[in-house]
Amino acid sequence: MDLTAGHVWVMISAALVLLMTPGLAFFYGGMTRAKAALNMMMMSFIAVGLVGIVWVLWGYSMTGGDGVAQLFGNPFASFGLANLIGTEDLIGAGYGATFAIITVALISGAIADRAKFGAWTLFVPIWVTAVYCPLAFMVWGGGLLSADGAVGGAVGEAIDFAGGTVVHISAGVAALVLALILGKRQGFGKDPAQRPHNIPFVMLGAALLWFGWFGFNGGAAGSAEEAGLIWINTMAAPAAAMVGWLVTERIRDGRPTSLGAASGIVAGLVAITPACANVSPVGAVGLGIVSGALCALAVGIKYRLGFDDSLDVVAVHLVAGIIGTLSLGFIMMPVDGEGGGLFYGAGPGQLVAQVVAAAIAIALSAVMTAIIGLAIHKTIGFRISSDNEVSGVDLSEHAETAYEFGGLGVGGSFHPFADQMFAQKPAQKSAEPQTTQQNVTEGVHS
Amino acid sequence: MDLTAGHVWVMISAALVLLMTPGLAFFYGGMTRAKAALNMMMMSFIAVGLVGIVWVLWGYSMTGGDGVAQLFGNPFASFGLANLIGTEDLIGAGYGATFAIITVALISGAIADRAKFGAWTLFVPIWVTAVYCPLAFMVWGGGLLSADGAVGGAVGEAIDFAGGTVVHISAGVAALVLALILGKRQGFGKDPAQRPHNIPFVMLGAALLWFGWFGFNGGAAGSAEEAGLIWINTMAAPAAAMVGWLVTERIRDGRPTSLGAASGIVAGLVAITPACANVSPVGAVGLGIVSGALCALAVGIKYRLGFDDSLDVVAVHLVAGIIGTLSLGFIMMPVDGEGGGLFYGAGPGQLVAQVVAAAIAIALSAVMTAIIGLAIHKTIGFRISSDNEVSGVDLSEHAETAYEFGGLGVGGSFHPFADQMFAQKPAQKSAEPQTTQQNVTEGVHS
Amino acid sequence: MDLTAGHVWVMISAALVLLMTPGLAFFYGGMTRAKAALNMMMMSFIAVGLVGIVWVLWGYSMTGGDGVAQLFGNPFASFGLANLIGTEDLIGAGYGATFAIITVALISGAIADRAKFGAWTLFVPIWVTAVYCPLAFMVWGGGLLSADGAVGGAVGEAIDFAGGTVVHISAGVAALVLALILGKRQGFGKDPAQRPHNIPFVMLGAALLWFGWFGFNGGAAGSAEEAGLIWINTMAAPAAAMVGWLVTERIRDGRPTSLGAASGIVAGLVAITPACANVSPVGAVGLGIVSGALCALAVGIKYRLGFDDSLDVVAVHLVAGIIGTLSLGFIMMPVDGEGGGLFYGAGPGQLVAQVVAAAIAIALSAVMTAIIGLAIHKTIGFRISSDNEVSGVDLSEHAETAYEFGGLGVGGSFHPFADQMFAQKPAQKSAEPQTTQQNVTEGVHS
Amino acid sequence: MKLVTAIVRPDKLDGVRGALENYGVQGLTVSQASGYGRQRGHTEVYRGAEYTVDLLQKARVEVLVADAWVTDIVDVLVSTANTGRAGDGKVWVIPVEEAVRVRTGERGEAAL
Amino acid sequence: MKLVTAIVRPDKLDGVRGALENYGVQGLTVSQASGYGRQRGHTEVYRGAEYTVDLLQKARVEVLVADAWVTDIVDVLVSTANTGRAGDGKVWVIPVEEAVRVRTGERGEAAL
Amino acid sequence: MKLVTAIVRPDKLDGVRGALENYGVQGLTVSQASGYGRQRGHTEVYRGAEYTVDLLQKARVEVLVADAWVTDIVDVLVSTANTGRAGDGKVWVIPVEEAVRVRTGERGEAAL
Ligand SMILES: Nc1ncnc2c1ncn2[C@@H]1O[C@H](COP(=O)(O)OP(=O)(O)O)[C@@H](O)[C@H]1O
Ligand SMILES: Nc1ncnc2c1ncn2[C@@H]1O[C@H](COP(=O)(O)OP(=O)(O)O)[C@@H](O)[C@H]1O
Ligand SMILES: Nc1ncnc2c1ncn2[C@@H]1O[C@H](COP(=O)(O)OP(=O)(O)O)[C@@H](O)[C@H]1O
Repeated sequence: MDLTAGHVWVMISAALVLLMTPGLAFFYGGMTRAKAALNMMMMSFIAVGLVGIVWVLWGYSMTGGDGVAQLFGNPFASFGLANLIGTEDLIGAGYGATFAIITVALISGAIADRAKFGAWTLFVPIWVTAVYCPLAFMVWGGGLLSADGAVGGAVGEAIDFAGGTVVHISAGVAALVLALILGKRQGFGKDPAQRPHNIPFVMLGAALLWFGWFGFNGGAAGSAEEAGLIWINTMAAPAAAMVGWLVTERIRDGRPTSLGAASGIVAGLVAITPACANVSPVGAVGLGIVSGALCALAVGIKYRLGFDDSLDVVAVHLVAGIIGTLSLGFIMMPVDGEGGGLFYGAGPGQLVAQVVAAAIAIALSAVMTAIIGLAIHKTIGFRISSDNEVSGVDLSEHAETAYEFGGLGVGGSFHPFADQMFAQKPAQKSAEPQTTQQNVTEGVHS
Repeated sequence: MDLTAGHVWVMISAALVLLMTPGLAFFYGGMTRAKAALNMMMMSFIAVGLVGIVWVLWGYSMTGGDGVAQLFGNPFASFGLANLIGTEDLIGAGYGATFAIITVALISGAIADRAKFGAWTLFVPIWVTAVYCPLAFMVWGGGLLSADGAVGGAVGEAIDFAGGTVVHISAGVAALVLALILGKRQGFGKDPAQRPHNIPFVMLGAALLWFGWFGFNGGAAGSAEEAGLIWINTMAAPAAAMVGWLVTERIRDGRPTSLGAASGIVAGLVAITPACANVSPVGAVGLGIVSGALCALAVGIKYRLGFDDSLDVVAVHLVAGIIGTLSLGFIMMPVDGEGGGLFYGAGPGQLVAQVVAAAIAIALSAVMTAIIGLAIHKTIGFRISSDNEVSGVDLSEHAETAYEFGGLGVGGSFHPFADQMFAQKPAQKSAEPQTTQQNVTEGVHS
Repeated sequence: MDLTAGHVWVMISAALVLLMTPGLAFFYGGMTRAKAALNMMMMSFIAVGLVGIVWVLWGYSMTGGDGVAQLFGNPFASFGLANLIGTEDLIGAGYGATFAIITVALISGAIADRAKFGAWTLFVPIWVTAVYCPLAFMVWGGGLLSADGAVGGAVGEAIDFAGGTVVHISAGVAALVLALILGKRQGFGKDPAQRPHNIPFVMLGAALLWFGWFGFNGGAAGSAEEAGLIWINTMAAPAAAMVGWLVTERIRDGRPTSLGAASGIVAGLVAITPACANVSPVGAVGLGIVSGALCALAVGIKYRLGFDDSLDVVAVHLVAGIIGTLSLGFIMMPVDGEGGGLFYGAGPGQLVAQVVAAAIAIALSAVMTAIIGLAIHKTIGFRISSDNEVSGVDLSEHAETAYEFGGLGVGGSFHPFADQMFAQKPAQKSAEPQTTQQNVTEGVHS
Repeated sequence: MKLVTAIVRPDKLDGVRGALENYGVQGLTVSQASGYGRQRGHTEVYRGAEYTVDLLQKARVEVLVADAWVTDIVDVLVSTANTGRAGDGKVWVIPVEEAVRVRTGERGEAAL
Repeated sequence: MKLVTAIVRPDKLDGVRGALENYGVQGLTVSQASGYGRQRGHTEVYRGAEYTVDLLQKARVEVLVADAWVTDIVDVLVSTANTGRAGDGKVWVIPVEEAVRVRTGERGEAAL
Repeated sequence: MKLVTAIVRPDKLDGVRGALENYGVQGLTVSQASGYGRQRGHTEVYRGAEYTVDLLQKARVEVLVADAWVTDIVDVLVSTANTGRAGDGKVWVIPVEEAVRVRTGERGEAAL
């Protein structure tokens, strides 16, 4: 059939959401110290690579169709998307892929500066398969939490228009769990060298995230009226959250910071995600201010509780995801005069549904992430060695440095690999790169 | 109703135009010295935050509907966009927001490196309310300069398809006025350290601006034919302006520069803005070359006249805005064989209309900006202290530095704020951050 | 007529593809050393400027209409796009421009760090006119290689949906030829200072290229089903190619690198370009893995054969372009049960058609580029002086440096040009900037 | 007066500074350096090509001290910067003929 | 010959250079440094966490001078770099045994 | 012991290092510097305004050597860094009173 406006909107939305993951790479990558920037960005990039493949093969299939015990779809039903070829459903399948990708990429911010890249490449496809796909099925694919599901039928259907629970709460919880499993960075809370190395990159990332988020929130709009409301809310909430965050900083620290502005934008975007199609523009402004302010306060929690969620995935995504999800219990506009949130005079029904959905997402993600994360950590290990952490995760995991502005850290001879390109290398080299490939031969000649 | 192609086009255009403001942040931010980069970018970012809120609350309402003396719309008619909920008009309201945002952000380039952030956060909402919204109403909302307005009726309706007067002339004039109010940077015209610190960022900004400009110029297209013409012209004019600028540099300075290429692109984009739907592709090429060359010459004016328009908002936006607006008097294509510019054998009528519209925009913006700017400057002060200018506006206004590439400018102990997070702080700390929070305790122990 | 979904899709696709060229500027610019970054980016930017003008004037006209001997369209038929004004064909003309622009920009990666900017500005319009436009006509405009053309009629029509031959093979071959004409950089294969100076920029470039590629591949989709397939394939192939490249690196070098991830993405995008509408999603994954792995191996060839294709245009664009073009002979899905590739049990007919088309594109580009390149090199010279190469091409060609992070490489007095702005300068200054403007007066006072 | 120069591991810089301050040193100058000694470099890989980075980043600490303090300061430096592995660095002492505090114009040991 | 080293405020660098040139100095070497003395650092804030940046950026100027010039050069340096506030910097003088101009191989005071 | 300091062209750094290593030098320290001498700067252009960059980038090499080696090392440095054009650089020699290897605590020439 001919392209319709709806098709075009979804395809563009999908491209926008795909762009969010590199955007996230910059948002996160700018926040690490310089010697961990590439590894940080690579955790997002490889998420695109691995989830892109998983989605085509079995991921999409698990998020729809007839479910297995209302928990997930049959992974073989649409294996390889084979049965979608020649249908317009491919458009929706593409859109869905981009959500799976960014969700897992979000988690990586919690383990900046110290994760083995190999371990992460194992974690990504497993987590998407075992946590994201089931949750997406439960909420959006006709499973447990949908109107027809066991829970959704019992306590009422929770509203999660664009992924407050499925994306942000689940990723935020996973981030917390991984941060606990990997432990704190050396110098956590003490070393000033851990301040962000490139704040313009953080701002670039926030800008690309915001841009892409119009597709994230808007792509599934069912009508022009709804699309317009979503657009306005996706602009208003982060704008207000930026202001909310900056005012909080101004009062608490004396200065509104650029990092705060970027963080506030993301907090507002996360908060409006589940609510974007169901609150008024003024509601979005209010939600934005509240989420910006609360997340600004929440970033201190990790120092109090002593877990090293390096880039504040918990304080931004989990906290704002919960705020947004629960906000619907208060400020959801009635549909055709019925239902809505407490502020519109409706009962607590919606709030209950929201709380239940959030709780299930939290529980599911916490348990599953703990299992996956611990299994990896206890076998191949999830954390790089202490020496590698000092010399830098970029060097140890990727044998690269992010920048070379012409300083003198470089010298010596250059050995293009051409000669040995097809030569056999010792087997253990590729099997245990983290030890034998680490070329900083400190102490070898001493 | 279902999404139509028109809805989709406007929503995407709106997202594109919103992206322009972060693009501007990079265009400007790369041009300052390193110690002012964040503050420069923040002036754009906070414009999104504050205008985003203002627009939802009363800004949109002031740009349409029944006007007050043909000057501005009733701010309370659509307060909070409440009466638009459930209509597709929300889409247009979103599109409009993005224009208001970027207009005020444009101004900030003139006061790089020396403006108090607090003063700017006051200036933004007032200027948008008192200058942008009225002007948008007069030109596009049925006010003074429209076909039915007092002036438009008398001298003929000026063509300003996408904002040559409303956006670029008004912002350019405001930039000039603020530059005069704040005065010159220390070392203006002498200190080589004031050269741009990151030209790739300037180019990134120019690229994002260009990308977004297809939405800026095209979003309001009324037909496929018009949209196609606008698209071509929005590509051709900046392409030609880049070449025009570079040729001018090559002749004058001996070298075509990257900064010149980026600046030329923006000059061409500004020039084509009012004319994009009404000139031929070849006309767009000619307009581009002329505007690129003239703006390249205009950047020297500030040294001659001695005002410190730091990043050449006047030379690019005001000059190119005027060129584009007046160009219609010459190269506007006749509509249905009627009217058009002098080159098409029509009379000077269109030129007169264009001159009048430009003059009114200049006068309005000059007077109002002077009042607002002076009011702020005489009360809380618009300029940071001389010491803070030396240590850097990023440090004094945001307590941050843009980059940390692993140098040794950092050391000492690290005090996570967690312990004191909820502790009461002395009141004056937040009340007068520019003096008491400034932690460079030069001379304190001497 | 009213905007249709198709119009909107093409206009957005065109904007996306236009963004790819600045994306390329970052992809390439980050890979050079710091003192050549601006020149690298400028080669892409000026391609937009010059091809933008050429396209409007005569380029578009040469790619369609009645051909001259099936080789190229009449350049005067649509000169200045004059006969398109008032038609929706302007939309397609805009879309076409963006392909011409990026094709020539791609070439520049091979001559990083050593090309005269003036020579490049001559090369660009000539090459587009003499190579790109004819090839586009032959393949897409009804010429030699199309179904009705002499060759296409004889050996069958090759499939090149979005430009495997027209864009990537032709640019890759031209890159190789120019690399040979200009010769190797000083220190090629030896100097470690030639490693990439800003890998995050390379990743930004890859991200923008990928984002834009949805327009590149998708813009010409004829139906929703086709568009959906293209979208999925444009996501899946580069995702898989990134993984293919990284696995290859992991095995060969012990470490998967960020530069490899970015390069793999581009390799996958190139490979899927001709095939995007004709292979299954699983086919796209397979094609991605193969192209990623093979291109990763191909980057070593230049050291073996001793040509300095600085940024691996040959190894990525030519190799992946050929892989993608030939892949259709194997994995093309049958259309309505007919034809297809060998893997679908069809005969070798498609493979033959693909081989012939690739061979003709290679021959045409090689011969024409050699003529143009040598003509420029033998007259004005294509390569900067050895001294300028040491002091840096940014300085010699643009009198600029990319970064100024507050180091001490700067000092001395500042001479704003204002005073002399309109003063006459010695004629030779602008006539021979590369010698007289070069202000590094080494040895002058000795 | 003497100028004591120490080349130390960058991550030892904070410790060294703290120890010197505890000892009573009222000022010092730090700069970036790179070098090699017994310690050798590492390898970086770009598109399969290996680059050997031989010079490793170090911090250079310079302290102007009164003659009487030199031995102690050297001891403080050596003991705080030591890890026992190659790359620990070097400390050397140079005679200084005059020193001036720019702010006040004070000279000699009064300027330290 | 002597080596005069001056640690000065970065924004005084141009002034210092001009004054030395006027005095007749034909060459000098500048490098980046950071340090502290009586002057203390400033605070930066990231996500509410405060980082104390104790080391402040300075420019280090080194001039090789003939014995006869030393006193004058030190005076020129001190007077041009002075602002009267903490952070003004330090100047010191070190004996040099030999100097060579690489271009010509000239030695001693002829090499300056 | 002596401290030999050489200011050389950045692109001569690798050659200088190689030559020193061949001679038997077991360690050295490198840092970034900029300077001017007979060689003068270049011009950069930004939006038509010309900026004169007077200070040109140099590499500073410092080698701590035993007294017996000084003459040779200076010769090696001068001959490898020389191109015959202005900007080649400067080499100077300073007396060192004490040197310590941080790793082992060895002192004097044993520490080199
Ligand atoms: N002879 C020398 N002259 C100058 N600096 C040196 C010398 N030897 C070593 N260094 C500096 O000391 C640093 C540490 O040297 P290191 O590898 O620890 O060698 P060692 O263990 O022999 O001291 C080097 O990176 C270099 O900066
Ligand atoms: N004892 C010292 N040894 C080496 N450098 C010093 C010393 N004292 C001060 N400096 C340098 O001089 C700079 C300026 O010191 P400053 O704060 O002005 O202290 P004072 O006012 O005591 O001179 C410092 O940043 C540091 O680089
Ligand atoms: N008097 C000096 N004191 C310190 N450094 C100097 C002096 N003269 C020259 N230099 C350094 O040597 C470098 C090269 O100087 P150069 O231009 O070659 O002058 P010359 O040819 O007279 O040696 C300069 O950039 C500077 O860093």
